[in-house]
Amino acid sequence: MNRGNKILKVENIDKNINNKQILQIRKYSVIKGKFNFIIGANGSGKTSLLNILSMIDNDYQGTIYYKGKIISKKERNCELRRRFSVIWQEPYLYRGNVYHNIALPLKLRGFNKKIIHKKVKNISQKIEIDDLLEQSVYTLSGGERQKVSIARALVTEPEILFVDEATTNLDEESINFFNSHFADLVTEEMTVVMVSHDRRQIKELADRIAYLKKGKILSSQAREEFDFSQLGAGICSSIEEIV
Amino acid sequence: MNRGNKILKVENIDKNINNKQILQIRKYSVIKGKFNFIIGANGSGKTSLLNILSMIDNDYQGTIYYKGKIISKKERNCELRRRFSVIWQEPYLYRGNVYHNIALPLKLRGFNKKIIHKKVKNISQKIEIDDLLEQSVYTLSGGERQKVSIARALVTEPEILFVDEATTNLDEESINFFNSHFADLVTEEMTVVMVSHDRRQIKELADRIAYLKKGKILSSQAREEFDFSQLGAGICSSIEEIV
Amino acid sequence: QDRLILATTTSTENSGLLDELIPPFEEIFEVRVDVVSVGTGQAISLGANGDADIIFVHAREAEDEFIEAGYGVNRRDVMYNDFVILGPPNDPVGISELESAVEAFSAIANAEAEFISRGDDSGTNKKELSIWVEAGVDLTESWYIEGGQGMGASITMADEREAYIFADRGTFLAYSGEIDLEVLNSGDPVLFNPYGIIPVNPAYHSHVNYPMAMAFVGFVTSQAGQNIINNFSSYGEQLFYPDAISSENLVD
Amino acid sequence: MNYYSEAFREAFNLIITLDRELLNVVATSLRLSTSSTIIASTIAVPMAVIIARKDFSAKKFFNVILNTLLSLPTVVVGIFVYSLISRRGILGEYQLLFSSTGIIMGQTILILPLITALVRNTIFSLDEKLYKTAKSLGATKKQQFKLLIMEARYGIIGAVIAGFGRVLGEIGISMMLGGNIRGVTRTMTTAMALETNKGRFSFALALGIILLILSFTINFLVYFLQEGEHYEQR
Amino acid sequence: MNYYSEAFREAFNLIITLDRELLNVVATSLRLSTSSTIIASTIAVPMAVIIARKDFSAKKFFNVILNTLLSLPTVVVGIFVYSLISRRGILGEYQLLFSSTGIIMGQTILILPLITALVRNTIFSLDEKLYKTAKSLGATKKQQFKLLIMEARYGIIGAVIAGFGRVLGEIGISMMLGGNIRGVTRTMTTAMALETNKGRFSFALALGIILLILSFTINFLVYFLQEGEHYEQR
Ligand SMILES: Nc1ncnc2c1ncn2[C@@H]1O[C@H](COP(=O)(O)OP(=O)(O)OP(=O)(O)O)[C@@H](O)[C@H]1O
Ligand SMILES: Nc1ncnc2c1ncn2[C@@H]1O[C@H](COP(=O)(O)OP(=O)(O)OP(=O)(O)O)[C@@H](O)[C@H]1O
Ligand SMILES: [Mg+2]
Ligand SMILES: [Mg+2]
Repeated sequence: MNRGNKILKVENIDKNINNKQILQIRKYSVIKGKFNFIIGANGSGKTSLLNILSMIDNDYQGTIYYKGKIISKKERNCELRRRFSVIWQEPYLYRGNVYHNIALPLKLRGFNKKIIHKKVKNISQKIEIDDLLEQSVYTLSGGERQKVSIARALVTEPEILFVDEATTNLDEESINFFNSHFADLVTEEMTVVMVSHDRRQIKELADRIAYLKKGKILSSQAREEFDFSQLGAGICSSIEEIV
Repeated sequence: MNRGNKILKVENIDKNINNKQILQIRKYSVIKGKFNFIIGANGSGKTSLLNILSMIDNDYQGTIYYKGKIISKKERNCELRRRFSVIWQEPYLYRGNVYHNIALPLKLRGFNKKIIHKKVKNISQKIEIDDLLEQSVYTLSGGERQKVSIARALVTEPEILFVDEATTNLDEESINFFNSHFADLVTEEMTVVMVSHDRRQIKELADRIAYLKKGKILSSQAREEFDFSQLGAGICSSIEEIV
Repeated sequence: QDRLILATTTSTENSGLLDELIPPFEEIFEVRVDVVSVGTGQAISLGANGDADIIFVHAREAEDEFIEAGYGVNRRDVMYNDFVILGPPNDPVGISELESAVEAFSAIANAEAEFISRGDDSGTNKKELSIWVEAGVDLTESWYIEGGQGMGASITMADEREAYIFADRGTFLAYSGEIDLEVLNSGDPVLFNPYGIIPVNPAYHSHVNYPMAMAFVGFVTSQAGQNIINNFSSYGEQLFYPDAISSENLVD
Repeated sequence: MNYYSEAFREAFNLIITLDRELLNVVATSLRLSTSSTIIASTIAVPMAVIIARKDFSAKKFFNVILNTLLSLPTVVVGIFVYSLISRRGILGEYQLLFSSTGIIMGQTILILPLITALVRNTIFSLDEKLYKTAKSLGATKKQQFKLLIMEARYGIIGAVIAGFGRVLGEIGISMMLGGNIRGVTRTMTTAMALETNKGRFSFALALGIILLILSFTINFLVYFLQEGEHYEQR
Repeated sequence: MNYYSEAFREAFNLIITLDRELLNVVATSLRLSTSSTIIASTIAVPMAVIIARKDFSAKKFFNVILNTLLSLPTVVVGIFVYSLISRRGILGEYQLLFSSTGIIMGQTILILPLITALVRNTIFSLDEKLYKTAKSLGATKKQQFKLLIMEARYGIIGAVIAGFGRVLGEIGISMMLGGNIRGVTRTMTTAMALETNKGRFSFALALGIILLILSFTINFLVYFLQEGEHYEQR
């Protein structure tokens, strides 16, 4: 892979909380226009890594590059973050109805009402939640909540989409829908960084797979090189630590 | 199936919120000692049905039977509920550490400290969260939270276990572990009512499968009779409404 | 518009006299008089700090100290009324039979009848204490209750507890509709209650409205002002007696 | 002793005759309470956010101080502000004593700790995920603050109402700094205190009833504005 | 005008000489405030839970009334209780006026709405899932209540502290119902008011300083008790 492909790169990341080591990563890159999967056991640090990559968490030791440029702490501002979207593992929905939540990132970016209306309508029809737009978020079912958070992330057409187990709570049909939908989006130059435990999803979508264990990256390979059998045997089989 | 097998039964359930019909079920039974699965699309009413079966929600029209006896609204009290446990779709953990959360249902039942300590140790070792016992619940990862809620539900050794997508957020190894663990538990006379979207889980565990669509039960069959192909084709294919 | 800040005691304000006295003055001099009614000590402090232009109080000793310290100049006597000793109508101690206030106080002390004192260093309180001193009574006994409130509240307390109390006549009259207490002893010359008015010294507080303060002194001690005081009555009784000019100069 | 029937009659009379002095007193009360509540809230809300969210070394100490200040007696605030704005105080030349400004200063100081502490408690109880989410939605610092305020709005409104109630019903500061000057700084509560002093309990009660009616009306309006957004759903 | 240095010196003197009258006044203040806070909290917390959780038809109305009562002036409470316990009132025979009991009654009424409203706000902001979870864990009605209280405990402690601060710093009720009787019902705040009336501002300030020191100590203790359970983590 050539240098220009690495849209995001981190080096020598060290993150500790209360003397507990959460992450220790020598090197990890996100390849542009690809599905970059991060897998690993519960508590291995996937969400923590996503927090760092999406420049939400800036409280760590180490260097982060965006398009080959070092991004200092000060530069990790909202201007940069507006090119990203994150679908969190447990979505936080804002008090109010579904429409308000999906429209929110657009409102923050100062779009006018008409455009917001059009974009929200459009994405919510695609995700089949257009009949929920007026419903208060506190009355949604688990899957409906998740869908709203997905719509909210996609409505801004981000350059990089971070996804932390987005298909949690979703029914099979919805999962299928999203898997194909995501593939569609990537053709439009979108980069995806995805945490997933769903083997089918990994097999269907992944271009690259990074394997995290106890805060360390054990391997980061193209899908073709990845040995899926190790997952079946229990996720922590004998792979050499490559970093 | 004979009458004695139906540990729980509901008849003519009608639940509406703000004039929106959430559930309308003529008949549904939970079979003792079996894995009773409830499947259906997002928003089809699975969680709402679980609320009713576990006697948490008593605000509906209809009749509920437990071991063949009608249970009036008044009788749906904590004495009955103490025979059940529920693993919720989005777990609520109480302020404090992991130990406190797992011990809580035992404390409520008035067990003495020693027994509580033993039981909590025991279950948390099984679920491999014994090194998290002192950690505050607000710092847990998504999967760790889910595991704590599972431990909390199992520690009371319930007669009926209700599970609403428990393997959400879990890694593959943990899922495998729970699937086999659940099977173990059922041999000990435990009845399980389980909501799931995970086809593998359904295939591996389900004894009976009820298929919910828009608040109605479309089918409720033994696994052998269930046509899995309908799920692959998108969950809402052409099944006759049987109720 | 010119503004004159008058600091006075609560009892003066509560009597309603100022509502009669001030509007004509305001009209003649085109000035707004802002009345701040507080405890005696606080009124004097406001003057000393230059927060009032003029003070109108009844606490002769404190007034003299105020002038001696250089805070005030040109004190004038304005009027007087009298203090009274109130008690329950059945007068268990029988002080209504006694001539002087000192005798009445001694009788109360001997009978250990409950007595409410304001205990707030006000003019009334100081006068009360001076009478106790004259009667030679030890005030540490439990029948002597130090309330630490204004005159009105103290009268109410005495009424509640059916106790004796030393009060100014004005406040008593204001409360007479609400209470059972009656005036049991009055008229002793020692119960004389003179009111004085003192402009704040412009040499000490250069910002004060001294001209208007002097104008107000002039007004209340003028024939017109003294007449208003003389004609003021409340609950059908004359409350204050002007003493800035001799009585033959008053017109009816 | 039938204060009540008399008080209600008197209150009724005052209201229907639109007693000019009453109107004046009511207007003064409202003006002062509203001003001090607005000023105090403007300072308190950002301060509460900082206390709740920022990590600084003196934070614990600061929180204890804040709780302590909840018991600030009106007299103490009164004397404190008096010492500043009295002729001999450092702000003496501005002639703030016995003016509305003086009262507003005192009242603002009085409720600043109350509103700050209550808003802080609300923000403490919000879901931690809110902050990550706001950032990931691309909010600027200012927008993050706004989103936080919006999520905490019911708690904030509650805190502001508590502060407003506190100053509307407060006497000590208005009395000491305003001087209870008729037509200028006389408020509903100082008028009440005056009437009580005069032994006119029922008239004082009548004023109290009017004050509560007023407060009820205001709260009712606030409630209705909230209603539009389904207050009960949470 | 240097009240402050004088006030601090005076406060210091009073404290180190353990002035007997001061001790008496402090003890009275603490006794009264603690009693009324405990009584009010005992009533307010369950009431708040009912208001927050139960659906009853007059609920909206009740909430508005509650917010209104936050502006209850001390004089109104004073007159109200006075009319009950005065010699001519319905409770006249018990001789509660000018006694501690009278003050406690008044103060309890004063902070009942405050504590109730604040606890209600806290409960409103809790996660709805809490209730389902408590039921599913097999909690009895009483245990559900206890769990709810435990989850809301920081908010409740905050509300109780606010209530305590309110009565500790309150003057009107203590004055009117207690009568500020030396050695009996004189509290820190009524003593302060008295000294202010006398024009002895710095002595009043000294008392104010002592009151704040006292309040600080209490809050510090409360904070430390909470600390044990990682207050900041949320
Ligand atoms: N208060 C309410 N007002 C309106 N609709 C409601 C309310 N509460 C629940 N619903 C709707 O009821 C339906 C059933 O909800 P439920 O949570 O039972 O679904 P579910 O089958 O568990 O879905 P999922 O798989 O997404 O968890 C949903 O469409 C939801 O939006
Ligand atoms: N403040 C903290 N104190 C102690 N441990 C913490 C803290 N915050 C996070 N951790 C720990 O850091 C580890 C990594 O957490 P993270 O959320 O990144 O895991 P994850 O890979 O996303 O797991 P999952 O698949 O369960 O979501 C977990 O073991 C978690 O308990
Ligand atoms: Mg995670
Ligand atoms: Mg559900």
